[in-house]
Amino acid sequence: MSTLLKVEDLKIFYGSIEALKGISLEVKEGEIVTVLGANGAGKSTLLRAISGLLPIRSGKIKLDNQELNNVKAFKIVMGGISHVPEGRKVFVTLTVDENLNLGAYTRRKDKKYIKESKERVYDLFPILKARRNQLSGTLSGGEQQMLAMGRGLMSTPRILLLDEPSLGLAPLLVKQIFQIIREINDQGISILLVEQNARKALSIADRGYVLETGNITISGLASDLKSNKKVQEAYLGGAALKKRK
Amino acid sequence: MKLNKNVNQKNSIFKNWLVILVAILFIILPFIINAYWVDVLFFFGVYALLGLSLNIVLGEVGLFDLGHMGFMAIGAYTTAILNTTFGIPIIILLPVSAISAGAFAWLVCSPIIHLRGDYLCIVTIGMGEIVRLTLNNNPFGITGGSNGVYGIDFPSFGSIFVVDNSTKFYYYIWLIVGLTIIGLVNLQRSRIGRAWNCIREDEIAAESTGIDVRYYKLLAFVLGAGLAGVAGNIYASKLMIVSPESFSFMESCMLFCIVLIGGMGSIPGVLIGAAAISLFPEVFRAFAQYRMLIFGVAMVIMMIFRPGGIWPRKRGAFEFKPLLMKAGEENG
Amino acid sequence: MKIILEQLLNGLTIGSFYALIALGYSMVYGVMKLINFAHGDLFALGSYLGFTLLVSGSAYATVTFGIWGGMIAAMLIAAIGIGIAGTLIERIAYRPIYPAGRLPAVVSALGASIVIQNGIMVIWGPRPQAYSSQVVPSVILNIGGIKITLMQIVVLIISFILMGLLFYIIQKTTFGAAIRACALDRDTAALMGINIETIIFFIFALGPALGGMAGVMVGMYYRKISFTMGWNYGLKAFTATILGGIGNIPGAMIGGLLLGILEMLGSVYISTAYKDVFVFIILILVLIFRPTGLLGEKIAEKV
Amino acid sequence: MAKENNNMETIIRTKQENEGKNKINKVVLQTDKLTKKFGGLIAVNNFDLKVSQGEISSLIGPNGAGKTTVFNVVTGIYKADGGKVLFKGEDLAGKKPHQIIKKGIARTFQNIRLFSNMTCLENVMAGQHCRSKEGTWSSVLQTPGQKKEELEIKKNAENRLKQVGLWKWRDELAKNIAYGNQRMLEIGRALATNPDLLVLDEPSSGLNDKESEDLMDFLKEIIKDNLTILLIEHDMNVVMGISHWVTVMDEGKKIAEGLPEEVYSNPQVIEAYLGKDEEEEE
Repeated sequence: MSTLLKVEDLKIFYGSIEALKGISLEVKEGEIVTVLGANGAGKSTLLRAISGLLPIRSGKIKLDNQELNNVKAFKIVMGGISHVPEGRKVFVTLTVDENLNLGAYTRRKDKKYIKESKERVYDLFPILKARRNQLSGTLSGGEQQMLAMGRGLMSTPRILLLDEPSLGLAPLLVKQIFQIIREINDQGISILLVEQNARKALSIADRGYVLETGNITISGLASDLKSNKKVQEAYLGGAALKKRK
Repeated sequence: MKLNKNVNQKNSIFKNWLVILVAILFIILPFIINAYWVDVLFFFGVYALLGLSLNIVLGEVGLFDLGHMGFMAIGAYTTAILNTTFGIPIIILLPVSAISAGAFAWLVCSPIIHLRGDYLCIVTIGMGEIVRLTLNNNPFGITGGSNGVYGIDFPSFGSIFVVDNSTKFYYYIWLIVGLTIIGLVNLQRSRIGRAWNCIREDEIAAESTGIDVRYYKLLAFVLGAGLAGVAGNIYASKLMIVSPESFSFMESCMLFCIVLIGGMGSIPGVLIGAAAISLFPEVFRAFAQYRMLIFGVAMVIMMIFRPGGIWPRKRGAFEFKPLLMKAGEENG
Repeated sequence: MKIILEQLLNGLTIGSFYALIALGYSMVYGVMKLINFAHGDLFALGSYLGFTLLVSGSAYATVTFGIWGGMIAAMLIAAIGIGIAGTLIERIAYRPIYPAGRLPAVVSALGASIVIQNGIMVIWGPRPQAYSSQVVPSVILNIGGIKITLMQIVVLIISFILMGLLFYIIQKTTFGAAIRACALDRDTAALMGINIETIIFFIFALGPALGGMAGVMVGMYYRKISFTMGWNYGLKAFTATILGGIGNIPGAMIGGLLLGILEMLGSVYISTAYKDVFVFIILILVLIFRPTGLLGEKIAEKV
Repeated sequence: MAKENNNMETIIRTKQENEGKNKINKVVLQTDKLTKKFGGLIAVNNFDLKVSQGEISSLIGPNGAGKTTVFNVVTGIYKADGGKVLFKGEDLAGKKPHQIIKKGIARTFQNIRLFSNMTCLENVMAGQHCRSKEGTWSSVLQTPGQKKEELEIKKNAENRLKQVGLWKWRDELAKNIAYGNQRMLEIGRALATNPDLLVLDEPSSGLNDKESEDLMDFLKEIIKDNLTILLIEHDMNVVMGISHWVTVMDEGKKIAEGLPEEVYSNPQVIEAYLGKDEEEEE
């Protein structure tokens, strides 16, 4: 498998705050890679930097060995990276259909492509077809998540960046969403998944990284991470409790 | 980060000298320049007073008020009407104008004070326009329509001292401006001024820090309007006539620019802004019809190169020393 | 009854001017959160451009294309010219200031407005200019006892075509959806592959272009234009924008038309002198009860 | 799961916590069936919370659980759609934030909300606003009383600034100091209102390990001053490290509460945080 996306020693600053302190990771063709970490660890920052929304202080981001530093966000989409942002961020006053159309904005002139692409999305998320003329703000949280993912798939990306797809969803829906992520991956789309729901994410991922306050502290195969006590500690603060005792 | 207390203290001493120097300059100016320029400087003073009054609302609290001339109009017409019909002396009408303008502000702003940014902005524009149009329509035959009210007296302190020429008016307005500045500097250095600035910085944080946001916003409007009313009183007695076109939307926009060109919430900034707005057209009089064109270009260039204003307010240690406090009192 | 209908028609005509201008304010505000104070003056500039093409400068457009053809030609040229002027203003007066926040942009916009207004005065002179009746046919039609001028019909038809067209672009096309998406959330819009700069260029060209066309029509309808007209119309149109809910395209149209009708009804039932007072009072009342205008979104700040 | 509904249990629990101190703590803040809706979404659902005097209580739960909404209702930014908030036995319904702070509840925000263009000292002085009273005219005229009060405000603010360790930044604009310092400044501003209850919304987010440790020490120190703390926190190291009592929230409801150890090993909590284990489920 060849490397599709590569991040090398990436540093990102918000003003004077260092949000990412030089992290490196890679996603190979066809892989599901997950980045775990608590709130504020810098997970969303990583994804926003990859899709060109944040200026890069130092380090490199490469897609197929082509550097993405300082490439404008809309060109990165054309390159085959699609980013489903945290909190879904559907365009609430637009209909479901319009949201999906915007997902394929870079190829908006190709009516045939859009039609086919939409069919593919409807296959994955049949509920969207039923709701296609509804304002997306009136959808439930789970439906909005599906719309956001469907919108991200409209451009037929090579790699899909998913930011906390399980956020605020009921357990049953989370299960469904993760199944769909697997299905998307089966279609040959690589996935970089950022999650707080560590167990779920590790159950579908090939490999994983744990991000803590801007640094990658643990990385490895998903199956190894799953049984790693350190991951649990990183999440539930076991270390501090032990120290207190 | 530069953090040197000495620098601040030096700055403070320097500023005091500057203040005294400027004050002396203002006192001797009428002896140097001709009557025409004394008049120009009088109007500079009026603009300065208006700028200071708008600065409370816009600069200190960050509320978009583009109808501020309406408050001045209320003050000016209060003076004009009460003076010409009942013969009440101008000097008594000075506080009356302030109170009527302030009361008007309280009445009209109470229901709309919760509006945000641009919505508040259009409401203040509307308010200013309502005032101007109403005055223009001569309601109950008291405002004289578009001709306005004329025959207003000069301010007089009994029969001893009458403000009746350009030089006297010059000293009169700048005395008021001077007193206003002292009052406003004191306010800036009080919990009131701090509360205003907090609201400007972050309304929700201000409310959660224990500041009654609604009350302090209204207070700013009422005080600002009151000061504008004072300006209206002086303006009316100087011109001896008030008419609606003096209080147009365009004038309100100019006041807005005074505050922003000088620097939001900065008192020296307001003076500089007022000087720019009132002196610029005079200085460029030779360019006749091009002067406003140049003026507009200057505004754009100003904002590109100094978006924070010419003399933005600086904050530091010296700010907290109350203006008239003895040196020994500090640090207790 | 007839008088009411005639007044309604008058109000609708004026209202469609307001609506066309208001669209420019609203589009720019929607995406940039900036009140383009120079917009009213761009409208006035359009009016003067039309005047040059149709009346002075040997009435080039009228001579070449005839009365109606000349009118269409003048409107198209005004649209293009003012569109370019609009984008130029964005480049020169606004773009360098975006990072500094919103307030400096207000001053810069006022500066740009003064420049255009006085530019018009320098070029065309300070006195109001008049259209002669040869350029604009003054035909009064009588439909079922209701008097309506030919010009009024023309204005209404063109305005509604323009508004319909814009409505179609903004509400029905993917490009329009992209504009609305940018207004909602610029970052996420960029993630869709939308080039924000194209959108900014478009709104600063299209808004003023509509205003320029309205300017030509206002000139022909009233037959008299002055260099200060930008402020009066601009203020009214801005009021209409807020009335409808700023940033909302259908809101701007409804706000404009409503404002025109209110103004006319006010002048009939209250008094001509107080019609503007009436309009502003209605605006304030609307905002007291609907703080973000008739069709505006409720803004809930996340804490 | 420790479900606590009566005062007896509170007393027993606090007794355990304050071994030897021989002090019985009373409930200072209590929410009773608190409900808050946004449109159709129920953000907080019949939520009961108790915060005991002199303790650090933590409210935890996954993202979107409704924790911050609870804070916003308690501090008066949102109005409750149902239920009550009782502070020292008094119903806070209909009170505005500035009135609530006067009663003694001060707060900080998830995304630090400072007065960025004011100095650090001014920020803390602003906190004293609700404890001072001089009006407009005395300020304009700078009466002796006003001068005295202003010096008092300044002195108190300086002490608070020293307490949070930011004395040397007193004249620097709040926006110019480091992120960790901004967090502390916000806490200093809240403390300057002389609160009985300090409500902190994710105080450690964005801090590094050292700063988090310092923060924990600081919080442990200030509660000795007869202060109560209610905390929302994602960093479990902080929660487990300093809390006396932990309440867990998910989807607007309380799913567990208890001593930190109890919560740490509670399967429902683990599930809310780590998700259900596939194997266990199937």
